[in-house]
Amino acid sequence: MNGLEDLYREIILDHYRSPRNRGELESPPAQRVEGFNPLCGDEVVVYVQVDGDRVTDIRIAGQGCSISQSSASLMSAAVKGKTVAEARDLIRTFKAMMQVHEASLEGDGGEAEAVDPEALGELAALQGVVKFPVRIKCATLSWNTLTQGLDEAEAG
Amino acid sequence: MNGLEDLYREIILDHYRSPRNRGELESPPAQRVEGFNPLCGDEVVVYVQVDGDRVTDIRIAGQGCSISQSSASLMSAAVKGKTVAEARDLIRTFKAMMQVHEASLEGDGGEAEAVDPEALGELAALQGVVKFPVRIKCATLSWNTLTQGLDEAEAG
Amino acid sequence: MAELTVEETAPAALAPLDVAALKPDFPVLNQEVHGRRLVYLDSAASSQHPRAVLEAMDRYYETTHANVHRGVYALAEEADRLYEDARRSVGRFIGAPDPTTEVIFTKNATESVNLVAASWGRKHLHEGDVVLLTEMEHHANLVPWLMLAEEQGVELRWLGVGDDYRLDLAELEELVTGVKLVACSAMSNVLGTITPFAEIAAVAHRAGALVLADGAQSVPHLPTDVQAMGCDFLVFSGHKMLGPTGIGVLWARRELLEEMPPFLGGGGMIRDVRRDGFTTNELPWKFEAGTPPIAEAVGLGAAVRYLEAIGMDRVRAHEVELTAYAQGALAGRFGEKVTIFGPEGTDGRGGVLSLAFGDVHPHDLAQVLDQSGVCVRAGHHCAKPLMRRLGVNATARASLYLYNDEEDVDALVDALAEADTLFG
Amino acid sequence: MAELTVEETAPAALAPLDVAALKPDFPVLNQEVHGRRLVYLDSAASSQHPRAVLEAMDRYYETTHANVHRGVYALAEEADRLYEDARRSVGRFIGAPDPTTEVIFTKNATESVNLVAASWGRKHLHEGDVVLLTEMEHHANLVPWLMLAEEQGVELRWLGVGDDYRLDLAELEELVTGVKLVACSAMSNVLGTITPFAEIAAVAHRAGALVLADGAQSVPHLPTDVQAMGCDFLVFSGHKMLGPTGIGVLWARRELLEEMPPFLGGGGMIRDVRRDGFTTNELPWKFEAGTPPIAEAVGLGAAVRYLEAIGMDRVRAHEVELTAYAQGALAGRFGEKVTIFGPEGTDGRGGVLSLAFGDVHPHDLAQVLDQSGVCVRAGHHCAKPLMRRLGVNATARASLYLYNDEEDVDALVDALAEADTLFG
Ligand SMILES: Cc1ncc(COP(=O)(O)O)c(C=O)c1O
Ligand SMILES: Cc1ncc(COP(=O)(O)O)c(C=O)c1O
Repeated sequence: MNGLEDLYREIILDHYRSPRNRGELESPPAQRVEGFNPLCGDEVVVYVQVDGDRVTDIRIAGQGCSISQSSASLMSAAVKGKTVAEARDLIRTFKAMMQVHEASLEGDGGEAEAVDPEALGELAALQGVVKFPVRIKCATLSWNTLTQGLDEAEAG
Repeated sequence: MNGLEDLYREIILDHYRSPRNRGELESPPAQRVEGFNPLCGDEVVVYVQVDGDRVTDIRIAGQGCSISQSSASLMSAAVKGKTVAEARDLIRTFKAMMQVHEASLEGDGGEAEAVDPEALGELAALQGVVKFPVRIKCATLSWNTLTQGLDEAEAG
Repeated sequence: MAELTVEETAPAALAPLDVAALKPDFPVLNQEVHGRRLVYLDSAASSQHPRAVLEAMDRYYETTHANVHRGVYALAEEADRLYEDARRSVGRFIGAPDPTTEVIFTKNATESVNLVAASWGRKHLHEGDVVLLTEMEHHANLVPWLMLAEEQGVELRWLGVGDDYRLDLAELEELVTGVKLVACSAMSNVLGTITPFAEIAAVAHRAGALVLADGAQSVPHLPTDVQAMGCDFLVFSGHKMLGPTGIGVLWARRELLEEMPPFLGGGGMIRDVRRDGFTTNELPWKFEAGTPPIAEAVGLGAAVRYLEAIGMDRVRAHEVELTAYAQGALAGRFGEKVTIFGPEGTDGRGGVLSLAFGDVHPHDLAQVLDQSGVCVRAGHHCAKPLMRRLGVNATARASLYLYNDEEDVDALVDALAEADTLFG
Repeated sequence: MAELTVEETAPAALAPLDVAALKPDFPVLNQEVHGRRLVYLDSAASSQHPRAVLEAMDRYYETTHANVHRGVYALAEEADRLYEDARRSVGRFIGAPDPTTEVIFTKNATESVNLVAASWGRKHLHEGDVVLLTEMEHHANLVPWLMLAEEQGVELRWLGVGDDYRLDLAELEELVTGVKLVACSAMSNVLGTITPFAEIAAVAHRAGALVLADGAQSVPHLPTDVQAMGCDFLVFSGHKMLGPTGIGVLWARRELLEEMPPFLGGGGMIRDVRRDGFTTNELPWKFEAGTPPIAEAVGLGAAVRYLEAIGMDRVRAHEVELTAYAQGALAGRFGEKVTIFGPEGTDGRGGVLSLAFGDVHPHDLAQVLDQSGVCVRAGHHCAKPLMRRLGVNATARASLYLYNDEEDVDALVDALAEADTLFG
């Protein structure tokens, strides 16, 4: 299976088969945000509960491929309980990891930030996605959706 | 001048330089019909006076290239004084001469009628036009316009 | 392929296609991806090109190119001739009674539908008028009507797809009442379903409706005769039938085209322009504003001649056989694990195989297959209302064409088995 | 041409073009017509193509072709990448600040204008709103506005052409009052006049109008920077700048594109489609319905790189020199007998020479020239209002490009002398 093991790491398949934080939250009080990849039809719904400066709960609904689903699951586990600022840092770091390729794909020539895979923990498993440019949008879908959820939570 | 002498016969250049029946007729009683070649901008205005079954007068106005102008001039000289039926015969014969190429150009595969150049008199000078497909529309412009004029005259 | 000529096809019409002899005509297929033989199973999205088509375009550019519309010099005359010849070839290919006026070159099938919606539609469809669509249309034959519905208050009605993946024709008589236009795919790009077009057209005409056939999938794969189909409008694309990108076709009955207002405005489509208005040119140029896709028309003409030399009957027969083989191989190897969204058997269906494979998401499936060199498309295939009807977000679609053979199907089946191992 | 690279051009930017070295890149020029060397002087209608462009397209078809829009397999990914790369190349070529969202591929410049008229125009222009055009516009930049005028009751105003064949800028301030859009050619395809676009844009913007630049003639022949021009919309065609037929470009400021409704509906331009409506995709895809001209974009990208390798400054300098040579040669040989409809000298004019020659009708002139292998276009050049302003039905137009040289001009002059003998 030439090259595929980089994409389909065991952690990813595990999160795909047994997604964490799957479900819904009542909204309000939680923020409910839909993300959508028009090209492949993947849909993700992120429910995020922010209390004060902290992400106290998060749930993921929707459907999609192993990459979008496991990325959402990994994300939910990683941000739950973190402060909003920490969550935003993580989003930034994760997107920087994906950006190496997105940058060259979009050709905006932006230098990719150096990313310390240590900082990402389990999320580093998604690093292999950058070798498969079309799948980057799958991996970042839930993260962009979460950003929107956090923005809306902070806006009021 | 490789090949051009077929197109620009002396008779043609003569009719171009000294067009016959140039001018206008009062309309009514004459029919006034405009012809137009949208691709090169050539315009011809045919004034045709039909009395009973006879083309008693004809005048040509408008502007265009040597082929459209000489063809109109030759036509005017040829039909003036003829009966409408004779004029229509002549139109048919002339268009048949042009059709060899128009048919293959339009690809309707219609077999060209055999044309007797003798029947055409001076008009046979225009025969060389068929070797220059784009110019056929120049040569037939005034003839199509005349047909319309005769139709309108007969219609009332 | 050099040995095939139009004349030869008639007697040998149903001799099976010699795919092995024909594959070398398609340079793109003679490649490896990820170290594996390239197996192209995405012709429903876009087909590959025989050398004859590429050579016709190169020859055009290297010996003839000039803008059309009756330039006086030899090059321009020849460009004109080639362009209009292509129109005739395409017209002949679809049985158009009057190719020189009824075949309009557009940029793709999508533009062709938009042309009909914007020109015929805006003129004839108003508040409360009804257009009948089907649940299995491609967005190309939906969005233009949705736009018109919003703009003009036109009502859209929908003919359903049954559990046999065919149109619910029983509903047709009732639904068609009061309808002005039936816009219906001749072959579904998701299900492979071939619609009984002549039957639909007859019902529609009896009810006083016109019919538009979306032939984007049917024209490349089936013998086409607009008169036998009974359609009033037919749209299709060059790039799905061995032709280049950048060209599509609208065929319509001459009387309709005559009275339709122009679509795009510009050079070539006018007779005269004044500061206060313009008059339109004759057909077909009235609908061809600006410099047309000249080289692309030449390429499409060559594609049509290539297909004619083989014979569309033979293309169809080959695809029927290969589809049956694929259906058997998939069911034999994977049983219930594989679902083919499309009619059973090969009657009234083309070589489009939309798959669900266990729990494996189509996107993952396509990715895994790609590693084996097998190209299939994953997604909604621009048919979201149909996806909702099927209850899925996406399918993995393998689609066959004349250059595919049993070996290609075997490669698909083997690659699916690998996916099974990885995700099973 | 292989020896030229982008890096090399900067220092040598104004080294003269070595046309003799470059001609062999253009196979079509290496031919005879009617036994005479082909002298192509009709690039304003459509340019010829260097091998690099044809090879880029062939390579695309022979190694990569697949439909775009994010197919998962390697071929489709590569097709996507090439297509989007072409967008970036084209954006860079015109100085677009944000090529990945602001460059829309259409089928030709004509479609680009129609897109703006139908989308931006229908939304923003209503009864009594004013569009300012000029007397020298090509039908492509007239008819769409005439159609809108008729449909929406928009008023059209006209900026005149002076006896020096330049726009009457003195009138501009007054005419522009209350205008919503100024749609103006950046270079006339009949007169060669280069309009002072930045100046016009500044006046228009001060009056609250947007500006559309018809760059069909300017982009192929002049260095282009949309920001320096100050335009809000720019349209042009691939086939006039060494690129293939079947592709055109619309560039517009992102904010404008964002709020414009879609133009054509279909696959690729949607985010979601339901039975009762649809939502649109992101830029630039929102305006690219259906399968785009993929190979054509690849070809246009190669054309742009070819031009960049030479340097547009050098292209311009070459054309200035050759235009001056032609003006001198024509006047020197024929004196009063020849009229050039266009500005004197080479300041603010390109290499388009629209001629009247004694009493010889342009159609006849072009025919006679063709016999000498010299290709010029005769007719109204899709600019009938301008023809009326000039008081002629047609002109014979010789137009120059980077592959033309003094020998070509000499051939034109000699052929005109032959015409003189025949008709004089
Ligand atoms: C000034 C100008 N505008 C627009 C066009 C239209 O270009 P196209 O025919 O490629 O759409 C042309 C080309 O003929 C032109 O010269
Ligand atoms: C059934 C059907 N209709 C229309 C289209 C649109 O074709 P194009 O994208 O070439 O305009 C397609 C192709 O995707 C199709 O499969």
